Amino acid sequence: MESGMIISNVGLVGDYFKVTFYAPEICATARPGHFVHMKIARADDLILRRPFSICNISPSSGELEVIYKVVGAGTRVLSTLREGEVCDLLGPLGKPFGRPAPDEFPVAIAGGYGSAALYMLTREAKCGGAALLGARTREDILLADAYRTAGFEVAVATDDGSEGHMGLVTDLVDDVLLRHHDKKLRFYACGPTPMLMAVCRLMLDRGYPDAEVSLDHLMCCGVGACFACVVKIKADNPDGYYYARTCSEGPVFKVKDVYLEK
Amino acid sequence: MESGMIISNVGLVGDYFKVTFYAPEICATARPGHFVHMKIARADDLILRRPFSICNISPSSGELEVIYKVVGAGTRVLSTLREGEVCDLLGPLGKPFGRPAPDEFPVAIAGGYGSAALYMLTREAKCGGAALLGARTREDILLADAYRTAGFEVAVATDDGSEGHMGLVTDLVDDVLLRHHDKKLRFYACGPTPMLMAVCRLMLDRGYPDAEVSLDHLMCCGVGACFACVVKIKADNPDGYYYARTCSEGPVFKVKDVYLEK
Amino acid sequence: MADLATDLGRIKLKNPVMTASGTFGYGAEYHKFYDIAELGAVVVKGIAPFPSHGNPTPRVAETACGMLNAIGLQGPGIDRFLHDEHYLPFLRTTGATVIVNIWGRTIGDYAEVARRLEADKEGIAALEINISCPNVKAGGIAFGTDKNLAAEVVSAVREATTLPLITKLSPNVSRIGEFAAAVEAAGSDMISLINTLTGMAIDIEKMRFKLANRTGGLSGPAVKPVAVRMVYEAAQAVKVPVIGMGGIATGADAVEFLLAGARAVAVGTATFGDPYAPLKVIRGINDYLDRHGIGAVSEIIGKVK
Amino acid sequence: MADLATDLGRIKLKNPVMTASGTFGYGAEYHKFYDIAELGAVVVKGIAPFPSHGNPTPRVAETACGMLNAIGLQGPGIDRFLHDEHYLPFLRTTGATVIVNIWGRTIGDYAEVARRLEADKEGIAALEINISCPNVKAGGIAFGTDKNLAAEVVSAVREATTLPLITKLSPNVSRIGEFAAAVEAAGSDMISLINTLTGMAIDIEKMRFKLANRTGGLSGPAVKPVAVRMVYEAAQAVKVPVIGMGGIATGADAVEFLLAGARAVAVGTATFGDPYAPLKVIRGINDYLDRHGIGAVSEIIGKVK
Ligand SMILES: Cc1cc2nc3c(=O)[nH]c(=O)nc-3n(C[C@H](O)[C@H](O)[C@H](O)COP(=O)(O)OP(=O)(O)OC[C@H]3O[C@@H](n4cnc5c(N)ncnc54)[C@H](O)[C@@H]3O)c2cc1C
Ligand SMILES: Cc1cc2nc3c(=O)[nH]c(=O)nc-3n(C[C@H](O)[C@H](O)[C@H](O)COP(=O)(O)OP(=O)(O)OC[C@H]3O[C@@H](n4cnc5c(N)ncnc54)[C@H](O)[C@@H]3O)c2cc1C
Ligand SMILES: Cc1cc2nc3c(=O)[nH]c(=O)nc-3n(C[C@H](O)[C@H](O)[C@H](O)COP(=O)(O)O)c2cc1C
Ligand SMILES: Cc1cc2nc3c(=O)[nH]c(=O)nc-3n(C[C@H](O)[C@H](O)[C@H](O)COP(=O)(O)O)c2cc1C
Ligand code: FES
Ligand code: FES
Repeated sequence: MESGMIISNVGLVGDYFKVTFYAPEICATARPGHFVHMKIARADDLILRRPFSICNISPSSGELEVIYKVVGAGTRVLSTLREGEVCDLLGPLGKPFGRPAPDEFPVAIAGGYGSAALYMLTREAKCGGAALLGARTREDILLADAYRTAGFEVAVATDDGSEGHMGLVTDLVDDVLLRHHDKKLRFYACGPTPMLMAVCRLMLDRGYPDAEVSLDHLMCCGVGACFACVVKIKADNPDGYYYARTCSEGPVFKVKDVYLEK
Repeated sequence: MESGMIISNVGLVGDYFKVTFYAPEICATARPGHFVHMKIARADDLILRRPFSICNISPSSGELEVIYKVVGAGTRVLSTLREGEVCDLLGPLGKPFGRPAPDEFPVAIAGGYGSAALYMLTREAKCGGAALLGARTREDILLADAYRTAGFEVAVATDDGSEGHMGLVTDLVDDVLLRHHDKKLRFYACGPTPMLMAVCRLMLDRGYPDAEVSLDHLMCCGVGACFACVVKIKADNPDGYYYARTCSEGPVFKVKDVYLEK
Repeated sequence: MADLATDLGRIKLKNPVMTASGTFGYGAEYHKFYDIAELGAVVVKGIAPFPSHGNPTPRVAETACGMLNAIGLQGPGIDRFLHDEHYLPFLRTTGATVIVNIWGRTIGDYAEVARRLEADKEGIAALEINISCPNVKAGGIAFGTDKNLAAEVVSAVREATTLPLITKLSPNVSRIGEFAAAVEAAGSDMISLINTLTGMAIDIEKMRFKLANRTGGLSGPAVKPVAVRMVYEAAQAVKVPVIGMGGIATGADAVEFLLAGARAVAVGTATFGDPYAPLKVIRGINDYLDRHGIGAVSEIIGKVK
Repeated sequence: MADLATDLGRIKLKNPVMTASGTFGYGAEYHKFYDIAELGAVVVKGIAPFPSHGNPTPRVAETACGMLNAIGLQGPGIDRFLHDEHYLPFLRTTGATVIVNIWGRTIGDYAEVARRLEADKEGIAALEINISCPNVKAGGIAFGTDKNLAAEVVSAVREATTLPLITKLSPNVSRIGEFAAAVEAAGSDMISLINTLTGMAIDIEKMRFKLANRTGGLSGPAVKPVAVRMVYEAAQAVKVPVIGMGGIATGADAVEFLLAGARAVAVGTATFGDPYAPLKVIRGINDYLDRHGIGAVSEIIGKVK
C-alpha cells in the first residue's frame, strides 16, 4: 500500500484523463497487465477502491501513469483532484501478461482504455510489435503516437469509420497474420468484455490458444478475499467451469482457459 | 439559495478559520444574528447543511465572512476547501437581533464563536458599545481588535486567566452596568448553551428581560420544516413551555421568553 | 417534455413526485422558495387528535450518508391544523394537492383524526396512515410490525372516512409483502414505504446516546437499497398503487423506484440538504424519459422485474 | 497501552477485533499484508458440506456509504477446507485464533459441517453459525427470520460439536432481542450481529437489476446505526457475549459498539477499502482508552445504557 501523491492530472481526449502519481514502490515491480487499486481522495461516500491498469512507469523517477475514462462517480471525483492530493494505491496487483520472448512479436489488441492497459508491453518488446486500436470514434483513440514512438506499428478501427478501418478491432487481426506470417506472433488483448469474448473465439480459431486477455470485471477487495470479481474459467468438474477471481488469479487469462458461454 | 464562491479560506487562531464567500444576494439583506446554512462542498457523505452565523458582510463587494471552528467532519472538510470552490448557501436565515436605537448602548456578551456572531452589531451601533469576550484561553479570543477598531470597548475573560479576568464572561457584566449606568444599555449574547442560560438568569436578575440571546442548536432543514432544532420557550399551557424552532422562530430570543429548567 | 401524470387509482397527480411526511413541514416553509402546487402532492407532517410536544432534544444525528431522527411527532393537533391559518387554511390557498399524514396512540385516535378530516375535507386529496413511526412509544412502531394491528388501524380509519387511504409501512419487518397484502385487504387504497429503519448512535466522547430518545429513524441515501427492495416486493404483493420513498435525492433515484414498481415517489431527507430537491427530481425524471425517448412516465413503472 | 483482552466465555481473545466472515477470505489473502495472528480472531468465509459456485455475476454494487453483495457463498466445501493447503492447514501455521463460519441448505447440512470440523478441530477456536445469509435461496435467510427454525439449527449444531458456538443473526427482523434469546436458549455460547440488510439496486440506463441475484446484502457505514441499535437490544436480551459488526471502519466505530454492549467487534466491508482496517481499529480502541485514562477495554463494555 502506497500513498500516491498526484504529480499531474490532465484531460487527454474526450472523457479520458491521465493522472501521474509519485509511487516509487509500485513502480519498482510493476509489469504490463498489473493494476493498481485506488482509493480516490475526497470521495468519502464511495467506500470501495477502483481498479486501473498501470499505463506507464518511470522506475527512476518513481512516476506511475494511469489513463482513465470518466464514467461514474469515482472517476468524476478523480478528475477534479489536483497536484499534491494523495490517493492511496494498492499494487501492483494481479497476474501480469507473460513477457514476450526475444524472438516473439507482440500484438496488442485494444478496445477503449485497453490501449493504456497494454501500453507497458512496448517496454518489454525487444524488436517492435503491433498495436491494433479500436474505438468508437477518432477522438477516442488513445496513445497511437506513443505506440509508434515506442516502435510499434499501429492500425486503427473505429465504429464510425472516422479513422482507419470502419468496424471491429478484431477485423484487423487477419491482416497482421498475413503481413507478419514470418514472425512468431504473441497476442495480448484488453478491452470491453464482448470484444474480449470475440478475441477469445478468434484466437482459438486462428490457432493461438495461449493468447492472453485481461478481463475487466467489477472489483471489490482486489486481493482475492471477497469473490466479487469472478469469471468462468474452464475446470475439470461436471459444470465445466469454476468462478476464478480476476483480481488475484487474473486479470490476465489465456484464451484457452476462458469458459465461453454457448 | 446562492452559490457561494470561496474568495479566501484562512486559519486564524487555534482551530478557528475565516472563510470569505462571494455571495452578493445574501449580503444585500443580512443583519446581525442572521445565519447561513451551508452545504459544504466535496463532503459528499455528509447529507446535512451546517449553520454558521454571518460574521461580516460587504454589500458593495458582495463579500460575506464566516468564522468557524473545526470541531467535526464538516468543518474539517470546509477547512480544506480552496479559493474558487463553491458552497451552496441558504440565507440569510433566522430572526436577527433587534436593531439598537440611536440612544442605546449595545453590549455584546460572547463565548467562543459568539464573538463572530455578534460582530455585525458594530455596524448598527451609532455611538460605540461594549464587547465582553469569553474564551478558554488567550489564543481563543476572537476579533478583540476588530471590535476596538469598530469603536467598541473590549473586556476579556479567560478560563485560565491568560488574559483579562480569570473566570466567566458573565462576571464582566456588573462592571459594565456600573461604568455605563448613565447609558441606555441593550444586551446581546451568543455562545455555548450553559453560558447563555447563565446570561438569561443574570439579565432577568439585573432587570434586562428584553436582552437577546442567540441559541445554538443542532439544525437540520434550517427553515422551520423538521422540528429538529427546538428549544423550550415559555407558553401559556399546562406545561409552561412549547418547543420553538431556533432556525425560524429564533435563533434570537428574548431572555424573558426562554424557559429555564429548574 | 414527457407526460408525467400519474394515476393512483382514486387520485391523479400531475407528476409522480410528492414530499415525505415530516420533511416538508406544513408546506408554508417551502412555499417561500417555490410554488408548492408544482409538486405531485404535498404530504404534511403527522397530525394527531391532540397537540403534542414531541421528544426531548437532541432529536437528530447525522450518520454516514444518512441521518437519525427522533422528532417524536411534534405537532399542533387536529384543531389547530384545521383552523390555524398556518396549516390547512394556508394549504387550501396554494392549490397544492394535499395529503394529510395521520397518527395516534390508540386505534381510536386514528379513527378520530380521520373523522375530523372527513368532516372538513375540502382541499384534502387523501390521508396517509402512519403506522410506522419508530419514535413514539405508545402505538407507532407496534402497529407497524404487527400485521393484525396494522390491519385493524386501517379498518378503523376506513370506516371513519371516504377519503382515499394510503397506508405507510414500516421497513422494520422480515416480510414486507405480507404487510402490504394485509393493509390492502383491510381497505387501503394505496401503500407507501419505507418509513425509517430503527437505529441508534452513541457519542463516544460524552458516553451517551446521541438522541435523547436513544433510538431514532434512519433515512437518507444510506437506506435507499433497502427501500428499493421493499418497494419491489410490495409491488409484487399487491394490486393497489405503491408509493416509494427512502433516500431519493435525484431524478435517477426516483427512476429506480419507478422501475421497481412504484407509481409515485416521495422526497424526504434530501429536501434538508436542498430545498429544491423535489423540483429537481421532477425535472430529472423528465430528462430521463426524454433521453430514452419514452413519452410517459407510466411506461416505465414496474418495468424491471 | 490499555489491556485489550476480551473474555467471550469459553474463549478469550487478545483483543476484541475480529474479521467479518466473507470479507477476509481464508486469511491468506491478508497475511501478505500483515501477521493475521495480531487480530483478536480471524473468521473465515462460510463453509458448507459441499463446494459451491456461488451466484452468477455481477455480485456486488456500490451504494451510498455502503455496498450490496450477492456472492452467494462461493466456497471450497468442507473437504478442501480441511485438507487443501490454502485453507485450514495454512491457518494453523499462522497461530491466528480461527473461527469457522458455517452454513448449509438444510439443518442436516449445518450439523454435518459441524461434525466434520469437530473431528478435525485442532486450531479452531469456535464455530459461527450463519443463519442469516440473504443470498442463498434454500436456507439462509429463512432460518434467520424464523425464531423456531433458528433455534432448531442451533440445537442441531450444538449436538454435533463441543466447540464454542456463535450464532450470527439476521437484521431483517422486527424484534432482534427475541431472536437473540431464542438462540441463547438453544445453546449458543455467543451471538454475533448484524449480517447484511436485504437490499436492491437497479441500473436505470440498462433497465435491469445491478446484481444478477436481484437482491443482495447491504453492508458498510450506511448500516452502522441499525447495527448499533440491534447490538444494544441483543445485549439487553441475553446473558451470553455479543459480538457486534456492521459498518465498523475506525476505532471510534468499534467503541460505539463496545459501549452499546458488544464484547467484541468485527470489521467487514471496511477491509475492502483498506486492508489494514482491522489493525487500525485495534489501535484506535487502544488510543481511545488511553486518552480517557481507562485501563482495560472490559471497563467500557455496555457502559451506555
Ligand atoms: C483490472 C482492471 C483494470 C482497469 N483499468 C482501467 C484503466 O486503465 N482505465 C480506465 O479508464 N478504466 C479501467 N478499468 C475500469 C475502471 O475500474 C472503472 O471505469 C472504474 O472503476 C469506474 O469507477 P466510477 O466510480 O467512475 O464508476 P461507477 O459506475 O460509479 O462505479 C461504481 C462501482 O462499479 C465499479 N466499476 C464500474 N465500472 C467498472 C468497470 N468497467 N470495471 C471494473 N469496475 C467497475 C467501480 O469500481 C465501483 O465499485 C479497469 C478495470 C479493471 C477491473
Ligand atoms: C445559528 C447557529 C450559528 C452558528 N454559528 C457558528 C459560527 O459562526 N461559527 C462556528 O464555528 N460555529 C457556529 N455554529 C456551530 C456550527 O454549526 C457547528 O460547529 C457545525 O455545524 C459543526 O459541524 P461539523 O460537521 O464540523 O461537526 P459534526 O459534529 O461532525 O456535525 C455533525 C452534525 O451536528 C451538527 N452540529 C455539531 N455541532 C453543532 C453546533 N454546535 N451547533 C449546531 N449544530 C451542530 C452539524 O451541523 C451536523 O449536522 C452555529 C450554530 C448555529 C445553530
Ligand atoms: C425529520 C424527519 C421527520 C419525519 N416525520 C415523519 C412523520 O411525521 N410521519 C411519517 O409518516 N414519516 C415521517 N418521516 C419519515 C419520512 O416521511 C420518510 O418515510 C423517510 O424519511 C424515508 O425517506 P427519505 O430517506 O427520503 O427521508 C420523517 C423523516 C424525517 C427525516
Ligand atoms: C462481500 C461480503 C461477503 C460476505 N460473506 C459472508 C459469509 O460468507 N458469511 C457470513 O456470515 N457473513 C458474510 N458477510 C456479512 C459480513 O460478515 C458482515 O456481517 C456484514 O458485512 C456487516 O459488516 P460490515 O458492514 O463491517 O461489512 C459478507 C459480507 C460481504 C460484504
Ligand atoms: S475483488 Fe475481491 S476477490 Fe477479486
Ligand atoms: S432545523 Fe428544521 S425546523 Fe429548525
